[in-house]
Amino acid sequence: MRELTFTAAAREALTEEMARDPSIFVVGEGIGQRGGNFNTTSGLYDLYGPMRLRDTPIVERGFIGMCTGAAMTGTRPIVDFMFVDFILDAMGELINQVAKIQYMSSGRLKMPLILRGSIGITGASATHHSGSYFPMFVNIPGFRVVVPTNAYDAKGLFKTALRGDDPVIFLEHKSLLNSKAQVPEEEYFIPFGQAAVVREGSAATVVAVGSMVRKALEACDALAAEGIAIEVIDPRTLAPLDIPTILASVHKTGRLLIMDETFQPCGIGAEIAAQVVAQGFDDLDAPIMRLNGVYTPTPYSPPLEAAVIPNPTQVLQAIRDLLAE
Amino acid sequence: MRELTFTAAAREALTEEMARDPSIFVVGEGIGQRGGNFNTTSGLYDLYGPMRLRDTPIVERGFIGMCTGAAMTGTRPIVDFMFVDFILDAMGELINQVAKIQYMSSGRLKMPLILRGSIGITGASATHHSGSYFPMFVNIPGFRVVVPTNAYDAKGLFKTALRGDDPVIFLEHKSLLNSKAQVPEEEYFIPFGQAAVVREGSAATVVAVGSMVRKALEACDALAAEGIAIEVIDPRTLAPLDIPTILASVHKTGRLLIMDETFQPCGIGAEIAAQVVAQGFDDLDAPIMRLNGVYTPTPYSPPLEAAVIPNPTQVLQAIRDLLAE
Amino acid sequence: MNYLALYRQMLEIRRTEEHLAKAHQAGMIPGACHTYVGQEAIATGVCAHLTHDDAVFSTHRGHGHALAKGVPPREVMAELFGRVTGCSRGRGGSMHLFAPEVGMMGTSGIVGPCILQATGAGYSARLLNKGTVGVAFFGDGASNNGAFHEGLNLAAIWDLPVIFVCENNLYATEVPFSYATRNTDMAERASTYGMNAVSVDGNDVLAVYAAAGEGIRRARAGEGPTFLDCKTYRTRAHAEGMPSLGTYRTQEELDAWKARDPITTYRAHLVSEGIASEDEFAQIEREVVAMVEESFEFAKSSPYPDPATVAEHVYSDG
Amino acid sequence: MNYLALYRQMLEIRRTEEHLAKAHQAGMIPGACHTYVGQEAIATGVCAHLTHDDAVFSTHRGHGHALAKGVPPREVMAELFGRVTGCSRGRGGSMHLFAPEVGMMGTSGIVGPCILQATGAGYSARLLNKGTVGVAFFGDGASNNGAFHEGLNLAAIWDLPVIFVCENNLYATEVPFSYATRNTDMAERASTYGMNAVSVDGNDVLAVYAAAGEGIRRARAGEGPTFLDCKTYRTRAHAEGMPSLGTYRTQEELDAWKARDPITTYRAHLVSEGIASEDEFAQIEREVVAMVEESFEFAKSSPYPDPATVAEHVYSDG
Ligand SMILES: Cc1ncc(C[n+]2csc(CCOP(=O)(O)OP(=O)(O)O)c2C)c(N)n1
Ligand SMILES: Cc1ncc(C[n+]2csc(CCOP(=O)(O)OP(=O)(O)O)c2C)c(N)n1
Ligand SMILES: [Mg+2]
Ligand SMILES: [Mg+2]
Repeated sequence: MRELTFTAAAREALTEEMARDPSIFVVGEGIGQRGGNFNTTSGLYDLYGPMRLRDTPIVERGFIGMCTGAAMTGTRPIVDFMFVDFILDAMGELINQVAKIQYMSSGRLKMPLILRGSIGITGASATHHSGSYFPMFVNIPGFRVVVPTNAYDAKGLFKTALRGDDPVIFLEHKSLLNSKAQVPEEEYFIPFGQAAVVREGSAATVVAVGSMVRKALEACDALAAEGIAIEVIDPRTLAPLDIPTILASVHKTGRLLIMDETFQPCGIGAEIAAQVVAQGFDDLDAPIMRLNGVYTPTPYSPPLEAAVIPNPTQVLQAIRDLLAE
Repeated sequence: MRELTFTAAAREALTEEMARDPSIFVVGEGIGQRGGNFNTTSGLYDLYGPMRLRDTPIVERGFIGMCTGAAMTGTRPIVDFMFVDFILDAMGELINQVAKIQYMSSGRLKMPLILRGSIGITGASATHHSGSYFPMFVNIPGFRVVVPTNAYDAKGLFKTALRGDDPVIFLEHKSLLNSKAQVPEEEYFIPFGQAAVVREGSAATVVAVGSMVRKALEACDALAAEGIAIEVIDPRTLAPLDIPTILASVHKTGRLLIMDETFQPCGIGAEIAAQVVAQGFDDLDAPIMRLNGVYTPTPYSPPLEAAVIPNPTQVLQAIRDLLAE
Repeated sequence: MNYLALYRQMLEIRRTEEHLAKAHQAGMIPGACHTYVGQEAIATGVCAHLTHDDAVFSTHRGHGHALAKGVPPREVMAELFGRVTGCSRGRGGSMHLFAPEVGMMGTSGIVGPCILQATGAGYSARLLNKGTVGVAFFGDGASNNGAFHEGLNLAAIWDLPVIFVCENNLYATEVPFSYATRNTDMAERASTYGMNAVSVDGNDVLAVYAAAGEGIRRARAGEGPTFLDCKTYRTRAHAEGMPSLGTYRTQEELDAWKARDPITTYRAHLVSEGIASEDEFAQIEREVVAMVEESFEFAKSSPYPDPATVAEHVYSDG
Repeated sequence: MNYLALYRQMLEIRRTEEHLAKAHQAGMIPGACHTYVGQEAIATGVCAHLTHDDAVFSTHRGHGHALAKGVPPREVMAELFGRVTGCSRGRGGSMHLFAPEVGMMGTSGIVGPCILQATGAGYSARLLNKGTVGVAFFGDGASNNGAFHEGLNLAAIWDLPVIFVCENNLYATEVPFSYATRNTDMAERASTYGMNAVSVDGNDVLAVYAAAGEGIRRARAGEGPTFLDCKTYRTRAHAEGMPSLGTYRTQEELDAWKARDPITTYRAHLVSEGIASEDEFAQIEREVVAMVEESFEFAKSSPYPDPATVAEHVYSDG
């Protein structure tokens, strides 16, 4: 085993699959010789050339629409979109076309299109470079939505995305890109729809999404010192969402808190809460709680930025509040 | 009092306000002399002329971006978008610009921009003319999201939208456009964030959105014949969402079902369920249930289309299931 | 050069559309129906050069493209009737015709995307060295949309094998093209992107055939995209049930274009050139009418899809 | 014609940017910083004609536009330092500069929207008969985006008082304009929309001033929009912290453009024409440097915004 960063692990998945399957190509701004704003493709241009590492003009709608047509005609395009904020300009293509074409063609067309790039609030990126926006992709039938939180998962989930025939929104939190984990040399795949129980416990269940996983684990370390054992679940994919694992945990703990940096209304925490109250009502010993980022456009100034993301004190307090209910 | 259709009532609000405020103008495809695909502007071109009833090329992103700039410079634009499906091409403008500009300018700029048009599954409109997509607008801070369900509300809410300074997504379900209600001659306004308790009851609470309000009322009529009194709440605006009215009802009934034609995951039902389980946990005598349209692109064929919308049998059954819990 | 095949194809579209229009009036079509009547020469002249491996992407006015690409009339009709035998198995309707087995990669109820998707088919063709082309059919109205700008540019800079076929019928619903742009010279607009762009009489099937043939030859030879600016007119309403003239068209304009009907003028041309006889046309007419009527019966008597299948194929594994 | 005011404005931008670049290296700017160094003549020449009632919309490289429109350097600096005294009260940063009180209606981290918003300001001006103009500043990279196509067309068909200022600095990040389009003649592309379009040396402030003046005169007179194709070059990296040459630029190219620096060439021109003396320039230099340094101190010593205010102004009532 080696230690790899999140970005290196995902890049390894990409280059393995590109070597194997000549129909895979990547489009994006600066993903050719430059190797990508986040080094997602560095080194690959020399291996696979300009047709497969395709620098584009600034036309998010254009190249996503183009890749839609490509995916319908025998190739496997990957859109390396840099910041998810940019592909809002392509929502029409994504929702009206990408998500619907398998259905409208009665399964006779496939849509092996991957959209990958960064999300998240960090580093004073300000309001046009801090979005996450995954709830809207989860709301729409037709997408797979993947939010890996470490290098190991990033590689295994990206490989699964690259072998599947569904459109995948693959979201990489900026604060995790340089985080390292053990990544096996041997090939492996992580299936979609399997949450990871990243910490076992019995006092309460915390479902943490994306950047909140590490924060949840840190808070639980602190609580462990007090003898309180919290179970932490990382859903890893938000569509499909592994509700059985969450229900099983709540069955054991009776308490549930969902932590997510993104906006609360109609967010992923709402969906999890709604499913658990419907299917696990009798297991609940307390109200289901949510901890989200503040419902506001992301401000630039560091003290403001820090104020919109749940901080360690708030995370700890949220768990204590849940335990006190 | 007169009886007016939903469309006529909204049009009356529009013409009253246009007469009063010369800075209001409308853009859209065929909203000039033609009077709008849904007669939303019929007759107004003759009153207010081409600068204020502005036919456009097919450039949803373009005219929404244009109206954003107009709203920042002293006018009050209304985008009459025909089908909400079309403005997905403008999501970048809506989310990155419209929703954020008041915030980014620290309140020194206002954003009195209204987007109005049709939603909903009906009449074999098929997958590009049947969308609703309101959960994603609710998810994003900065919007007001209005879903009137009758002519009276349509007028009163549209008037409020036209006097406010926030961007409003005003969504008109196609199946309601010709429905009639009593509409007073006198001017009135309905504030945002006030749900309507459209039927009182004590056995259970049904929150119904958009086209589901009528269906819920029909089912409750049937149940009333059996002596079962269900409370039905129409939220009317989804952002802001009137949770206190829903909590008060659940406090009384102990049971909650949310009905919404649109997709379940991360939908408005999820948000309501999550808030009620968090704030009204002790009032709940049963799991919170949701009844939604099927999670699939909207098919064309009438039997398929009928199969994706909750039908009267399913509505009735959902309430019975809730009562049986 | 099979002159009569072009004729037969145009007639098949016309007769199918006429049946559909009647069916719409009779309430047999539950949704929208935008006919292609008057524009038949364009789909016919372009698609005559295509194989099933070439990919066509179209728009709300797509019946003609589907038929010319080889979707049987029965499947188009059945689709509009909402039957499981339709080319989209009843999921689509008029604006969502899919038949990938013949390279009909879909029509769209949203104006614009076909331009981008055809560009993507061109990308696949180049990457995989397939020798195929992507073709987009769209209206004058689409040409003002950002998708036009972005798609044409991408195809141009990467020399993709794509044919952009703009059917300029002077109006987008009821908005005149001359209102929607200050520059109605579509070929000039397209050539600004640095691509081969040709204006052609869209009511002259031989002119379309020739221009498309040259564009497709270039594309297959790696010489990049071609834009065809086809001037034409729809002689029916924008959609069935709407007024044919409305506030925006005059009877004179409509009559003048009807006098230039692509089918009757072509037929007259073939007769006057001695290429075909009235007998041959009568024979074709009989065959096409019979086929369209058989298709109509087939569609009418086909079953509806099973509601239990409604959520199938949202994902690739089901 | 106030020659020295133009000089002073360019110098103010340059010195402010140089301070910001140093501050970025020193870690005082928490977010991104795209400087305007090398392009000063454009904002200066255009904004010299504008009043506070005219509305400017800009893009990620917007410091120069904000300054030329009248936002004080201290407010720009404080904004980049994340302070509550910044023009966006610390909410914005480099790519989100708002100062509506002087008609600076915002810069945007997303490429494209400014083109549409300026068109909307033109619409307001026409509807309310204000006699004002909307101005969009954007790069060559934005010109391939659909927003360009849609915005220019709308302004053209409705004769809106809008000035589109394209700053063609040859690259979009590291992607050459000549790769991103087959037609690098931006004025030709713009004139395709049926609007007045002019190419100008973007490093010559007098040329920009003249062309912008005529465009703005036309716009105020109801003669419709104007497109200014300004050829220029940024002499620093795309953003601070990135390489100045990278894989995409050569030292020769950079040196050649530096030799055409808009400030030094203008100064030399004014001296050789006898319009101003070296003494006057030295005086301006002293004043500008003093002002920028004072601004820097102001920014540095300003407080951060109060985190308790973080959710204010999401809606108009709070
Ligand atoms: C994005 C989008 N906006 C609006 C519409 C509504 N609409 C349907 S057809 C049409 C006019 C299309 O005009 P054109 O492209 O010229 O095609 P034609 O109908 O003339 O064949 C419009 C506006 C749509 N389908 N999609
Ligand atoms: C919609 C969108 N896509 C991508 C980006 C990332 N990006 C920021 S600046 C830039 C290049 C812009 O080039 P140009 O318009 O020529 O302006 P310049 O930087 O040269 O001044 C890119 C691609 C963005 N900000 N917005
Ligand atoms: Mg047309
Ligand atoms: Mg540039």
